[in-house]
Amino acid sequence: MSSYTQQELMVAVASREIRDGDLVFVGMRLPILAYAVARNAHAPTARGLFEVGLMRDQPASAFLGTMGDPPNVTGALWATRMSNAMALMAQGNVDLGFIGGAEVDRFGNLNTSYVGDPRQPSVKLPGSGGGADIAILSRRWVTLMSHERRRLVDRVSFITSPGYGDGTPGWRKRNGLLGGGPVSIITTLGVLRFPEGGGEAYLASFHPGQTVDDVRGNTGWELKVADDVSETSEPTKSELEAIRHFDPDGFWTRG
Amino acid sequence: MSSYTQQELMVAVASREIRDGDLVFVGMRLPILAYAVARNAHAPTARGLFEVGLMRDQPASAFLGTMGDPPNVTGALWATRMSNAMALMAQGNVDLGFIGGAEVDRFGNLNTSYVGDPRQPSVKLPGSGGGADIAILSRRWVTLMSHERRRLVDRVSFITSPGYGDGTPGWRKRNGLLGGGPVSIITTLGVLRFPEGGGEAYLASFHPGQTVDDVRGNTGWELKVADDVSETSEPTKSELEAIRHFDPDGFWTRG
Amino acid sequence: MTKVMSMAQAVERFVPDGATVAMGTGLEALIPFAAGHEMIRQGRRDLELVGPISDSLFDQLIGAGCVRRVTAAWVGNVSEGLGHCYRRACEQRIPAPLEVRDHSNFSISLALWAAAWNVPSLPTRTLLGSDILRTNPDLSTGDGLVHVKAVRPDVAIVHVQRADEHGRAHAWGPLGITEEAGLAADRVVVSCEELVGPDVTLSDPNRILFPETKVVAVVHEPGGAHPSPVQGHFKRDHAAYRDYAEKSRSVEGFEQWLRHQVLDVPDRASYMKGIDLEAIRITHHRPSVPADLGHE
Amino acid sequence: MTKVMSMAQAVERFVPDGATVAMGTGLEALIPFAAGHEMIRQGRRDLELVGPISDSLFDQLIGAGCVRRVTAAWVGNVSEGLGHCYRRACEQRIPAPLEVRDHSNFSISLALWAAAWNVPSLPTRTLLGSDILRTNPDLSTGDGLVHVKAVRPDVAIVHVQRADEHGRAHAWGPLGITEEAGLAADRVVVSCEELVGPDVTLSDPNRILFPETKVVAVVHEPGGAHPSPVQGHFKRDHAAYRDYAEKSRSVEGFEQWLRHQVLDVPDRASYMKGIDLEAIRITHHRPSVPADLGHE
Repeated sequence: MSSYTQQELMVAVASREIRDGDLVFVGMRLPILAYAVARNAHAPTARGLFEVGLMRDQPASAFLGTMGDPPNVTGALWATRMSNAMALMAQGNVDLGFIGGAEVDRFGNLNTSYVGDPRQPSVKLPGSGGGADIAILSRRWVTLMSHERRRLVDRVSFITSPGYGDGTPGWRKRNGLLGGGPVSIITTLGVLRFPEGGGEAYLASFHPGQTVDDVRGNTGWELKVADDVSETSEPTKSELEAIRHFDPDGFWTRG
Repeated sequence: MSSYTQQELMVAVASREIRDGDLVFVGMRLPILAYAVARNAHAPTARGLFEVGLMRDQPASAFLGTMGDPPNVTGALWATRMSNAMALMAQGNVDLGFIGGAEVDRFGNLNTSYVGDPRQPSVKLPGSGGGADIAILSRRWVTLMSHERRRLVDRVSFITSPGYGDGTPGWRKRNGLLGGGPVSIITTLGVLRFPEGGGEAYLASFHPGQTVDDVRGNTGWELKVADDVSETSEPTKSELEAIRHFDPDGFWTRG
Repeated sequence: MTKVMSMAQAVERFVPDGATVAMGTGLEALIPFAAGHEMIRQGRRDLELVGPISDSLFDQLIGAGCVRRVTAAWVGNVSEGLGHCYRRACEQRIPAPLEVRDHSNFSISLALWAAAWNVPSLPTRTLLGSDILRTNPDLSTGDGLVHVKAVRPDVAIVHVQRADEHGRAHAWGPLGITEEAGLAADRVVVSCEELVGPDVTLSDPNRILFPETKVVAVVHEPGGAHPSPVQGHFKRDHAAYRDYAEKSRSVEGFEQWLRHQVLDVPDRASYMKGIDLEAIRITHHRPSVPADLGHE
Repeated sequence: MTKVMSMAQAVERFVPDGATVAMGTGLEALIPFAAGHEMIRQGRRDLELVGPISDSLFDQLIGAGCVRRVTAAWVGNVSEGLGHCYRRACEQRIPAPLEVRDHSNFSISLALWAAAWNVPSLPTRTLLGSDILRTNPDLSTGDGLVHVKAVRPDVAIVHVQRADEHGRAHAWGPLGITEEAGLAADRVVVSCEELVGPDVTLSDPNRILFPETKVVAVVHEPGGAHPSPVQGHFKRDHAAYRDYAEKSRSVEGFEQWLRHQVLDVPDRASYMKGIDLEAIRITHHRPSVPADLGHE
């Protein structure tokens, strides 16, 4: 039994996507922790932008159940309207966004709306929230999700938040999408990445305890594998400390 | 010599255009006083909306050189952005607006932009400010100006703030203008009104000391005269008291 | 003339059957749950709900059968995940069929700004490439942009920290789409933690959310946003969301929850008696540094 | 890293020749005259000025020969009337020809919102029927609406009551088009009456005007808006506007005014020594009632 949970590993990996100085559009759940971890480690000047209408330069001092929780407001650099936060993203000022996914496909398109016919769905998912906005407008983005064959599918039936569309070169630019698109899919089993300029996801690393075959077997398409595929680096001691500081009861990371 | 100035008479007349309960888009100069007078007399629940981003339900407690002066902010019901004040007007929520004019024509169109060719004007006037917005979006509006032959012209060469356009029935509606248009032109010599539904201005009253011929002689077109044309009612004692209270040094009304 | 009334009166007078109602405009904070529960108690039907994510409030109204259409970016239970009533309505027409007009958070804001500025639509670069364009007839494309049709609520219902009897409302913390919802709506109903005098509200006119000409009712309703948080007053009651998520998983569970938390509760004051206030009350105060509105 | 610098440094670094500069966004209050005067002293040329009415600031910059184009709703001297330098530039090309892009107050706001939201234009019902549509190439019509092209300033310059060294600026009173100007601009230069600590600015994040990521310079410049008013600090100095109106009536008078009030004055502190501060200082304080930002 490992000394950390799947969620803690995912948070650590997600935090490494944040570069120092980034303006990060922080989504709900694990990304809130990822921002906190990065800010306390390798990205001390990264700022968080929250669609509810907040900007911060440090993690909240207490646990957050949502981005609108009071600790996220106290000490904020800006408390404003959502449309102002979106304005920054529409101008290309947001370096990195996080989106939670229900279903993703090989081209990084996310479905958080409908499984089946939208007029009579077999599953009605909650919808876009700010997901579509992030996917279209942020410079690069990352999704986090549970790695299951039914969730990583060849093609999603409904694109809520577009990745690289049909995968043809230049699809985003042709369709007028401002941002660069997804850079990685962080799952419970490994990390999928996209080639520079976009296209089809490939396996970049598998989490400790997993194998390439485990990951491929749980993926709904013939998953390509990087030549230099390796094991995902485990969370460091300081990453784990930070995660447990900001989620002391394991609300998001109890596994 | 009369016991009040031309400007004081104009303010009193303008104040009578304000109905109780009106939301008044208050322009600069005399209209600020007109709102104050009306609010203290026959229109106790009239509110003032100022494009700078203010709403009030009572006159400022001290003299205003501009609508942005500090006394206009203290006690305001709303201090906000200009675009929010404009939103109310765009929704048809503003009952009455005031616009200062440099040049007006028989159909109530105002020019505050260019005399002569806009590319090489003989006179460059300051421009629209909020005038065009008021003329197009408020339910009804009033202009105040000095009555001179060169200012009351047959047709303005440049329509900054549209009245009834070319005067043909339905011109405003055809051109998509939301509000009802001008209801009166209050000048230094008299009051011109427009027929219900718009069209050509006619003389409704002449100020004390003037005659119909005086007014027509100073008007740049063959001014129609109402059958019941009469002398403008003088400012009442309480109107004058209010005017002098809000403009104690006669900054706007010294004549 | 005072606009103060009870929530029952405000809902009775200003939220008729069939109304288009903007709620939950703060996303996760200041959600007007008390108003929603009163709408359920009064048996409202055929509402169109408009909001960004609304936390679990929309799910509750849908489960109670009040809703004909939802125009929103997200419906669920933010910290817990899926909205079970929303799923049942969409998937099984339980308790009734539901029309969904999908938005993103940005586009629902723009739909309200379009109404606030009284234009048919506003353009944006968001939603390009998203299938949301396929399902929502209020979204169209042209000139390489998405055109978001105006959404004009009949009424916007907001919960705020404090308001006076004339409807001047102060709220702070993140505002989500609250301002545009109030400006776009024909009318605004305000519920507040504190009913204060105009000396408080007018001391800071920049913090007044809406023109008072839009506000038709002020309800003094302490705890009216529970279980959502209210900066300076209440933390988020995470356990209440978890409890709702568990109970609402089945129709029977939801109906039991509804009876217990809404139908059998006459008003918000009674509801609050069932809440462990000491666990969620904010007691450490952090007053903002005042602005000086002096003019002389 | 602090963003505090002198006005001379801020103008030197962030207002190059040819820049598009939004100023005077408060209409009649908080006009950044100190910044404008420094731009004149540094001999800036070919600027495009963007603003609603700017009181007499634009007239001064035009008279000093700094301006190539003005994109505004109104240029003059609010309480005194016409802008004499503006007239001379338009009518006689003195001191230089001036291109004018006419707007209304509403449309210049929308031009900035279009830039803030990064769309080519925004639609509106204002300006329909106005000949302003004939003279400004940034305005077009279609579908029964006016389409206002985005205006993106290189820099917005604002004066506020207080700011901290990181650029978090608090302003109060009517805001005109200040917020959209800051959001639309690539960069924001802030001058302030009071330089305060983050404990003050962050105590009230709702009052922070702009994201600090936009702000590149903070200039502690008491009186930097004189003769325009600053709520809580200075009344409007009506006499100064009258004096400027009289002097600027002739080229010679303007040049004399310019030498005396701008060119021969090394900086704002020196300028303020020539002002009768006691006549305009606001001494009766009216602190706003604080908001409670507590969370625990």
